[in-house]
Amino acid sequence: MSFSVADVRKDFPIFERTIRDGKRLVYLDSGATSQKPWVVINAESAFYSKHNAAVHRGAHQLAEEATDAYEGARAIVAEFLGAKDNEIIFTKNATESLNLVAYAMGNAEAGNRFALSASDSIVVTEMEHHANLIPWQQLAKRTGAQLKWFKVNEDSRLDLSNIEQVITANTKIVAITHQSNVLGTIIPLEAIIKRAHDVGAVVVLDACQSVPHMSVNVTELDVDFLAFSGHKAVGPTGVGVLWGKSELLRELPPFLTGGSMVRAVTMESATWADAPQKFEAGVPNMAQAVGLGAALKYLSNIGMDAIAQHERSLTGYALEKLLKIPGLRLVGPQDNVARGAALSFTINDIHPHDVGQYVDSQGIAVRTGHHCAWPLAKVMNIPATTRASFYLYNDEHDVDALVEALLGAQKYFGKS
Amino acid sequence: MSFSVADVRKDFPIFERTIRDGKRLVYLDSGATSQKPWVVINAESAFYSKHNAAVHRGAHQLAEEATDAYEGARAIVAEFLGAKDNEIIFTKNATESLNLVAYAMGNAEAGNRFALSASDSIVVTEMEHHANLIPWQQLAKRTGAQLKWFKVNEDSRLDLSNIEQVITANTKIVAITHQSNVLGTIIPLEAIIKRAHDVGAVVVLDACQSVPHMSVNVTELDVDFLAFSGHKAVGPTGVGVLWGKSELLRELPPFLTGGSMVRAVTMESATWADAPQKFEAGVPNMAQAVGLGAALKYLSNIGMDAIAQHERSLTGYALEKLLKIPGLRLVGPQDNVARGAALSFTINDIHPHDVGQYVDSQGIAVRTGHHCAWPLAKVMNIPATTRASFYLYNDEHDVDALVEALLGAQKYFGKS
Amino acid sequence: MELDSLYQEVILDHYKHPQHKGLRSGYSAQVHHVNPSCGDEITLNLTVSDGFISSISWDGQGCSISQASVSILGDLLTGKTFSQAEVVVNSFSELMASKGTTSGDPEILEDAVAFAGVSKFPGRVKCALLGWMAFKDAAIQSQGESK
Amino acid sequence: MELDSLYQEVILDHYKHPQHKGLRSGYSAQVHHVNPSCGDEITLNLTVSDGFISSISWDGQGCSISQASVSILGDLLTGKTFSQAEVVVNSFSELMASKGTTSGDPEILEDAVAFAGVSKFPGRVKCALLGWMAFKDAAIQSQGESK
Ligand SMILES: Cc1ncc(COP(=O)(O)O)c(C=O)c1O
Ligand SMILES: Cc1ncc(COP(=O)(O)O)c(C=O)c1O
Repeated sequence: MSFSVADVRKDFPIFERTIRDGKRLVYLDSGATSQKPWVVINAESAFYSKHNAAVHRGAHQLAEEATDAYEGARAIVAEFLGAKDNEIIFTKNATESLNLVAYAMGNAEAGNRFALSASDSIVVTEMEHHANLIPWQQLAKRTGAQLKWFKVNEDSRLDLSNIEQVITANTKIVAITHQSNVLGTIIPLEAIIKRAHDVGAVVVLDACQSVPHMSVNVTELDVDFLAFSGHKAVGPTGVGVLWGKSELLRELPPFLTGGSMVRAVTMESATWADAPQKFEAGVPNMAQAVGLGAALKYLSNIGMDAIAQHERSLTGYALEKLLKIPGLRLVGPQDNVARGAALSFTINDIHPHDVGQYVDSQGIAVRTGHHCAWPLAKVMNIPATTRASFYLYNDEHDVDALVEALLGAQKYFGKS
Repeated sequence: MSFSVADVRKDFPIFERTIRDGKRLVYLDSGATSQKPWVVINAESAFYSKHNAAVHRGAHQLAEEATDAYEGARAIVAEFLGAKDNEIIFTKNATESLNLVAYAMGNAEAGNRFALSASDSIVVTEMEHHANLIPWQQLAKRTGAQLKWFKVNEDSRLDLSNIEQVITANTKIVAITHQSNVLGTIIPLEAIIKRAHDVGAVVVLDACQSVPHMSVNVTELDVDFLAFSGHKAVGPTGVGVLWGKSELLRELPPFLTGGSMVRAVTMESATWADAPQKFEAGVPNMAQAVGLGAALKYLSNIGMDAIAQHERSLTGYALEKLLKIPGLRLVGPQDNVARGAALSFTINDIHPHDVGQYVDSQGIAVRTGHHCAWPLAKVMNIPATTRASFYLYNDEHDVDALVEALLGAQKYFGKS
Repeated sequence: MELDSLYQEVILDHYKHPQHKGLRSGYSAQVHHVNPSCGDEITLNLTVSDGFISSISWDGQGCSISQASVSILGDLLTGKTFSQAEVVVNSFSELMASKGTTSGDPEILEDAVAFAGVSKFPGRVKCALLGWMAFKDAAIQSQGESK
Repeated sequence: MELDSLYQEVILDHYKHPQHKGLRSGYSAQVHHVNPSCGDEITLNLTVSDGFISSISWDGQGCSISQASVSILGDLLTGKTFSQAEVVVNSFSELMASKGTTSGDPEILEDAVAFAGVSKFPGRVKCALLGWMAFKDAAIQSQGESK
């Protein structure tokens, strides 16, 4: 139940390079995108160089092999999530996955369970990433439905005290993040899911920051839709996943229309194939899906519990070290309880852009800004933060390097 | 102005493998998807192994390098099409590009030049691929606009005799293919574009089958939007392009919403960044865009005119050989005028699936079916055809192998 | 030659001389199925009397595999009860899902074991199943009505 | 150290002691600009009298680069005519687009040549330009009004 970070780092070619004139790469920006192991890079290359053809379409050997590879990847994703194969839809990223659900619901006609009207409401939270906020704002605008939200507490947790007022009999959709990409806060889902299901609403989970970092089983969780991005889970860019319960995917109208998603077509109208094909129009991102399969296999081989455990202990270490820096304000849960390995902070009044630039000069990659969660920044009254986020290839040396660089930044900008 | 096919084939690793027990691969399915040269595969791998980071977001060296690579790819695409950089939008495939335009227009509110009402019409043709038909059917359905279309002639050309009745003062959109993926017919665009612009309509060009095969310059053509897929142009899967005139992109509402496409966001609403960012929500398909850049550079180095010339002469050779086969009926223009290198046909009453299977057993990859243009198949009164499509890596040996295999199929199924 | 494991003699025979083709009237159920990936279509009429499948007839267009498959289906299932037919249908479906790992039970499938080779060609399994899926639907319809 | 080519002494000075900060009333034009990628904001007031820029004042939050840049802008452009200011603005924009290939014309840009190093950090160019874009907008507004 544990692994060697040194061995893991050997699997990732990017750690063979150096940064800013020979410095060791300390990559603390996995919350934005993760690095990729050779097995993933090679899986994509092998698809192109050996089996490339359009899936589901040709009656030739390459097309058969490509289809096997692509559908094999779907089976891997399904197993990883504890889902059925035909519940897995490949998208280009989590943003598309979430837009897919929102637009498809918007396409529902009267009588369809997803059809929304002015008397319905959609519930989100103040800590959503823009990708799980704006699509719902737009859906609300198009349908007249009301957008409501849970607020964030002083202690960076969701305020669920008014759950009965927020999720009501009129609520049709509860769209919620599993883990905040800014605060690191992990959301306790049980009460929210129970309340949503009690009133007949569906729960859409933005699992971008959870699926790569811990074991997530959709059947145990009992959510209704779940979205994540391959590129944050050591997978390729250009591939995301939408999972949905099969009985819901059956009723959900399609989103993108075109080839391979139809049953029959005339000049005037079309009917739809079954899921998942109904939601995968056009020639898919085949090599990327295959790469994502390789990525999830890689993660499974190491073990999601071992990865979660590793990140937890690294977060504990980082919290201890960071909170000792005078002038550092941690934005997010101060303890190592129900939180992931994303640590946002400010230092004195040094602008995060300047902090980021300084630590970059030391070979350390962090992220600065509002992290695509602008409303949260306003709630916290901080226009921007610096965020360090950890993954399986990080260790205590990386934390030490960060702490040293932050002290250096204080000196450089005259704050110590 | 010419190149060696033997040299080109060495650039594509897939030709090092064999098919069905040691047979030489004869790949005649580039109309569905093309093969990839090493330079493209390596460009993707190099991005992952050396420069991978989220673009536009981080203040660190990797993020800078990734942004340079991604924006550099955009500039390559722009130059390839004769467009401006900020007119190039990366999508996941042409299907998404076309859906983007259709959905975004559907998002236009009264007063916006793209807002459609029941008095407006949208014009397509009978030879559209589903990807350039169903999105418009759906847009028409959502807005009440009327869907109209040009018919296909006996000689597999568009019937433009009634152009004044099809494109009228009420027409807002003319969505048309540049080259039919089934018939090979190249559409004469000038009269259509002129008529469309005279009545104030925008022209959306499905250039999936033209951009990979000939020089296409959007400024010279004077269309308004253009879509193509990377994977058909020796590029990676998972990346497509939408080009649009900048003044139109300015007015077009966004489609996918989320991170990186906003100007400002509150819990209630959001405002949008300028194009192209406005249309690229979420972490983009960075490695794939970079791969597409490498692909278009590869094609440019060989020369689009040389490629078109090569395909033309190969098509001439193939037409001559195929039309000599007794029982073969070519579906599409019978001469080598204004046609591309996609040849669809039937043989006796052998079902295309059986033809495809037989030629596959000889190592030859062709495509069979309705080729995602079902209405066209009905017009031509042929449920399915066999299609051979050529590209820069095909030569006369490939044509000879096909002809021999077709004669073999006739024998096998008792038709000769 | 691998191709011959797909196109067994029996299959090509049924393709060239399809049985039960041409729709008969007086049916208990009629269904129309389409294979969207290739456009193949089939209409199948099913007549039931006294709990027995007394007639299966069909028309449509498709490849040798789909035509031969429904032709053999007609031979196999005519005269059977629904529960007897179900055994055959299930056995055939299993064979099609086997990816070439089994050769099929000749006691149950008789001539239809010729389709064992099809299961090695994933692109063709849908062709072989087209008529069988149509039959399944027709059986449900006609049983629904007789209740 | 490369970092020092970005954070020139002049820049850090202006950052620590920003000039023209604090909005003055009686302005000819007021604009508010935001850098959406980092959330930095600026409000800029511009006063024109007799065809000269008589006062520039601003408030906002942002990184050292954006704060120093608008601070220097105030120094440079106050007292100039719009056509004189335009020369400076264009020269600064060119410098920012130069990717480190030029060092800027000290005749025109004076202290602002300190930003030459910023052009080597593409992620920071927008920061340096924030105040300048705001000024451009304000200039258009106030000139529009005076017509
Ligand atoms: C003419 C035409 N349009 C659109 C498409 C759709 O392209 P894609 O499947 O890559 O989105 C294709 C190819 O499948 C095509 O040939
Ligand atoms: C919580 C959360 N949701 C959604 C997204 C959007 O993911 P992507 O940009 O891959 O679509 C991200 C990452 O950027 C995220 O952290």
